[in-house]
Amino acid sequence: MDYAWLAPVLPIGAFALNVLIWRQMGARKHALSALTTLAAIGGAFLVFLAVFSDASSHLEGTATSSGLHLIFEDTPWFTVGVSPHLYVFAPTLVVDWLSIMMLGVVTFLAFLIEFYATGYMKGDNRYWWFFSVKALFTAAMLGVVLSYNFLLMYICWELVGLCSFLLIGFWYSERANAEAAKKAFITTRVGDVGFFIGLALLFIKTGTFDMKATFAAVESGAIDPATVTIAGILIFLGAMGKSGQFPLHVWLPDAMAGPTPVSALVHSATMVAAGVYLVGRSYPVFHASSTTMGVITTVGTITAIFGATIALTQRDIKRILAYSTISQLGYMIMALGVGAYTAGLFHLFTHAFFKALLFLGAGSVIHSMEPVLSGTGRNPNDIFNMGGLRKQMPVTFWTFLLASLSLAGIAPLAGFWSKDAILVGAYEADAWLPLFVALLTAFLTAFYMFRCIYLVFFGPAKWQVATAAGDHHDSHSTDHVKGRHAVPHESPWTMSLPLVLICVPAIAAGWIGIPGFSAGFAETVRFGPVIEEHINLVLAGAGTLAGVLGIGLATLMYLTPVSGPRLISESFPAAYKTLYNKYYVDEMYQWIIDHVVLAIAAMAATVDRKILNDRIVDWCGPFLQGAGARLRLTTSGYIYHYAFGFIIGIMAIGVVMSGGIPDMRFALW
Amino acid sequence: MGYLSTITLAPFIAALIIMLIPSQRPGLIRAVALVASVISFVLSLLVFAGYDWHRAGFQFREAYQWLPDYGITISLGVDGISAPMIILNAVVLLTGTIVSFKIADRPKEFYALLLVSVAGVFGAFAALDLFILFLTYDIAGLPMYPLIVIWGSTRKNYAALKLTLMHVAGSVFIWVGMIAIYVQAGAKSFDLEYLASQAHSLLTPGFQIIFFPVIFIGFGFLAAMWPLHTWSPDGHGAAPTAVSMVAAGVLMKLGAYGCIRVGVWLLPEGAMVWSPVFVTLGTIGAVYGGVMAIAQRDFKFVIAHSSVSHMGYVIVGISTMSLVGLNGAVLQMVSHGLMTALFFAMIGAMYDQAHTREVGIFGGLARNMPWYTGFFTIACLASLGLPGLSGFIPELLIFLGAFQTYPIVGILCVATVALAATYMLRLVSRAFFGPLSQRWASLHDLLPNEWFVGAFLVLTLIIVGVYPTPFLDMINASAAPVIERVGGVR
Amino acid sequence: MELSALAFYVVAGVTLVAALGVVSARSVVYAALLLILSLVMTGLVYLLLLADYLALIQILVYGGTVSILLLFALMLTPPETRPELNHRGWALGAVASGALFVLLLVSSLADKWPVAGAARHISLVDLGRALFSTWAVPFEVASVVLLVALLGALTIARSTTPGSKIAPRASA
Amino acid sequence: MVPIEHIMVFTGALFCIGVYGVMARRNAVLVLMAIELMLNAVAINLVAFGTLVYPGQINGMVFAIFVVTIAAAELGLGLAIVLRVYRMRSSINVDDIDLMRW
Repeated sequence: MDYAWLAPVLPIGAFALNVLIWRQMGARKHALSALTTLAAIGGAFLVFLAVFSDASSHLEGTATSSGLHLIFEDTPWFTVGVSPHLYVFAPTLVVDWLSIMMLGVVTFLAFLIEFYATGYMKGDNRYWWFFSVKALFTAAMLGVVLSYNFLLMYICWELVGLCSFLLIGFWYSERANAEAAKKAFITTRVGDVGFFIGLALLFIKTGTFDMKATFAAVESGAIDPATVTIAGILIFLGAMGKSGQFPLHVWLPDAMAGPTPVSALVHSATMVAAGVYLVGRSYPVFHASSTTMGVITTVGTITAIFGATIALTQRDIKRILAYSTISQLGYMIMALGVGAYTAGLFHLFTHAFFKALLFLGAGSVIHSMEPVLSGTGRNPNDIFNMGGLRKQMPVTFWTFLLASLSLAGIAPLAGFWSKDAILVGAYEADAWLPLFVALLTAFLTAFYMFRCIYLVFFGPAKWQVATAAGDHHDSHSTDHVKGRHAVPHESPWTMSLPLVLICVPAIAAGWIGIPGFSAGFAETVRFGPVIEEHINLVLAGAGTLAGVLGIGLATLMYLTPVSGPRLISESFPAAYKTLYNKYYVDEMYQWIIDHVVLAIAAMAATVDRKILNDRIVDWCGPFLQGAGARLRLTTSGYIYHYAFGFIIGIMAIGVVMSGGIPDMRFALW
Repeated sequence: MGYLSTITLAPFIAALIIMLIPSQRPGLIRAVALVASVISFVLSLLVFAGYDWHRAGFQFREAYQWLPDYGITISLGVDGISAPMIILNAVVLLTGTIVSFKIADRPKEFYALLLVSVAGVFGAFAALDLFILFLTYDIAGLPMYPLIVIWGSTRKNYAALKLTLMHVAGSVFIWVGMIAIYVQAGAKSFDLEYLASQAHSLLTPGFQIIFFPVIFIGFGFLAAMWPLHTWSPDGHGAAPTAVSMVAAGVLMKLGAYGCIRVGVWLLPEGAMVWSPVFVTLGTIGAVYGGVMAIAQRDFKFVIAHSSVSHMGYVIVGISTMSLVGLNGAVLQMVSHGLMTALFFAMIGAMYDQAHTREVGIFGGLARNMPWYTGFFTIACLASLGLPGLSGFIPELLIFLGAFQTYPIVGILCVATVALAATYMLRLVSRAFFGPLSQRWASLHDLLPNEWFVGAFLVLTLIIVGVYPTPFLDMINASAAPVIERVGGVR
Repeated sequence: MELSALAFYVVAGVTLVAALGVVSARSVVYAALLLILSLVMTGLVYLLLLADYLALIQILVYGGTVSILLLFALMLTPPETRPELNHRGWALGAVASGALFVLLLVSSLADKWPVAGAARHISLVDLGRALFSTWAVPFEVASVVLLVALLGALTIARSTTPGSKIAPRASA
Repeated sequence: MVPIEHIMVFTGALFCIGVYGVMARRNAVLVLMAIELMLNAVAINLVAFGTLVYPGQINGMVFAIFVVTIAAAELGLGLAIVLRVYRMRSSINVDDIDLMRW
């Protein structure tokens, strides 16, 4: 298993090759970069397979913990200090079932999404750059997954942030995209400040960033509980930033500004998963403090319901999915908070597949809507501009439907099993409020997903109206000929093939966690002793019922002639507006930035220039000039003035030299 | 002639030769300057390679009698703290020389002054004699005045006067402190090692407590320690490209180096007592520079304030009196020198074309200036402490050092990193992203010499960021004895 | 009191009175004449101090040449129509010189100066020998100084072009 | 012979009179005259010490000769300057020669 380090290194090599060599190859650089990236990520997937088979036979767990294999534990990167205060920084990697699971998810999804992107990004003049950054992105995420040293994890963590910045701002010509990229980086960075402070607190207690030593110190009580609690909450702050937990979620919907394959990767397996993964990986630190666990539960619960309610009213298909992601991440965090370790990570596992599928499906829809709506000035992402697409895009429709059912938690799809595991976990932890919120969220999730499906794939084809209107408006312009009679059509096979392939895990990924059928997940990815899971029929029924109710309500409102949506939005305008405007969190932050941060900065700048600089520093000049102006009056130009001073001085020296005043002589010598 | 004296004298002799070349032959002038900087660079690489990384104490020693009656010897040598500075200075000299090829107005005088200044910096870093250190320190600072006044832009007269006056004000403090130390230690020798050996005998604690702040404030002027930083924005803003690179890249480091070498090393007891005060000033500088940088509208002003912030980290690292922090401070000096050199080289390349440095009026430059965008973005990322680039490891160590002694300071400094992300990404996002306006469509990408400078500095940033081990090994070996004098390693 | 002492007091008294006249006379010509008197009296003091050669030089150089030079200067620069020879600050001068005199008086009389043996006459031969052996270099330097002063005086006093004339500054 | 103290008092008085003259007089030629008085006082003192305190030694007298020499040179130059100033400013009033004030 020592070769696991190849998994992140292969994509890094691909990045270097793309940027340093293929870039110089003229027009061929695009194809070469895409091929190199695909090959590298494919190679990483093969590494995963090899590690997996190795681990199945060699990685022996104990009663209280699953098996653990460390790499580079004794290879220092750099050292500081002198013995006995010698601080060694080693790039330790870990192979255990948690990292193997994530390794598989990331490489599998990244490969298929890259493949999808070869079709989706066709014709972009920075095609090569897209694939280069994607390679780096994958490498950084694999680094997060494999690292068993907080410092190494933080490094990869930051690189993930950088790559998301570059990818979200990929189409930088739009000012809004650039702003979204900046927002993503800075918001996660705010969380990272907390993360780093937490790490530093642990470091000054243990003298190392090594997770093994840190966890041992936490468990043995070598670190005082208060520090563990504070450090835990601060580290969780980092996870909140990356995983889009309330109130640091604001970057996530805006991150839709990137190309859809980026959204798919960011929202399924890589960036947002990193936060949940961090919580899973550092679980000993959190688990040691009930306060920390409470905070995690609270944040997760709020985020789950918060994201779901906002998703109800959004019009942009990608934003609906983005808020859905926020909500589902809240779900996972909540599960981890109540102590359902396996359930939370299980949901991370299954969610990655069906959410990637949803995004790729959405990308497929947008890809086909763009030529139709181009030139009409209407947003190709707006679900109210779509409709009836199931006939034009059957593959996309069926895969999207399947993924939605999985997300809604309908048996026997993947989402059902993981969602059920979370409900059971909350129930067993006696966490009634989270349990209730989880059920409510399940209901809302089913509702907004089917609202989306009905508006996109069923009903009247509003894009025809749109194009007609566009024709009418722009009858004189000639630059949208393409869109005039265009009809949405199914995406090329490079895009639809990944959709079909991801369907397999979206259906079946949950089965490895079916209690009694295959206990693989519960035995391997666990914290503490193996918990024998059993199915709770009441909870399973309630969860499914919530999903079915949500679907039913959506069907009632959007598929039948009842004009429900309009009725509701008009009866509760305030509630509708609040939800549509995402609880005004963005506006609040904007207000804080405008009126607090920038105001303080402007004030400080004024103080610096006007007071510190102009009043104090520059005052030195006039002061010396003034002093000089007064002093120069003594140069009167009269010899007798000078001579008088001269003689007095001579006399003073004479007095001193002759010892006239004994004390003065003492003072001088 | 040893390595160090050759490194120091090469630019100086080149300056003399350049003064003899007729000004009608700018090509020859550039060639001489380039040869001198290449000589210094290659030799400093040799010093770096030949240096025994794990040994404390001074290596590559040279000594020449000068004024024996006053105990002044031209004594040179480097340890793990000054060796990285030497190579940093060589890099800045080389890149500054190359990037200045386009200077058409009186290149002769420009190169002569620049080389004299850099020779002074080399001398100050290599000096093992307090008097020589002070002498070369002033030689390094004074050519800045004509360099800014003649070749500068915007408020150049004001800025040059301010920089020079604040430099000289610092020199007055240092001069007083230096003479006091010399007299107190028996008025026998200016030799730094001799003076350091007196730190626990002739240089009494009472003396150290009085004169440590004098020395520290004196060097703090050049290190842009808050509130003595006000020369930095004006000076960097007005100076021509290569001069900004030298001023921000190495002159500020010279100040911080003096704080370590003369302040902490010679006066450890004073350093212990005053540590909280200077940690506070450093923290204020770090936060203040960050806040200020958000509000700036001029590229150079943003970078200058970020320099104040980063030098605040250095002051914090020095004053924490922890080995980890001091390691970080010295490495941060290297890292910050490289990244500011890159920043100013890039800003200069832009200014030559656009004749403005207003942040807000640019946009979308990534489209027609991809290399420029890449290099500038990498500099920004290094500045905001992205792992894999040079800024991360030193900031990490400084923060850990701060957490060891002053946790509150550590928290404030870490929070400043978020500020750094804000102002740096604002620059990138403003200037390079967004729609490309017609006004800037005609801007072309980097010229070959600028490209070389950019690529070279980016390479150094990556090397220091990915493999800081040799630097940290040598810094650590030499910083440990310094810290042991101030209350032991933690 | 021996004769030479009496002579000294008389000569000293006359010298001082003449000197006072120099600094207080209402007319520049009187001042110049009193200066000549004072310089000649100084020569007599030298004589009394057994420095006969010096006395000779004093009377020749000062009493003759210098006085003539001064009178020439006075003639070449006619006094103003309303001769105000002392200016406003004369009291300051009086205070300073008075204080200085007190100091000198105190320091002269406070210490006991060692007077060794009888005064001896120094022959002109000895003086010449000393000047051209021990003091040869300063002697020659002095001649160079005189030469330079001569040339300098010539250069400075030489007539200039009319354009360089600077109008007197309006009194401040 | 008189005690050396008396000679010192005499030369001191002469010197102070010269100082007063330098400070009080407006006419540049009169200032130069006062300077001559001061030089004379110094020269007398040198000779007196040479004769009375170190009898047989010649240094005092040699010094006095040099003083006379320098005095002659100084006077020549001084008068030249006075003449030049007079020609330029039509005045030899030292109060008017104030180009260097402030």
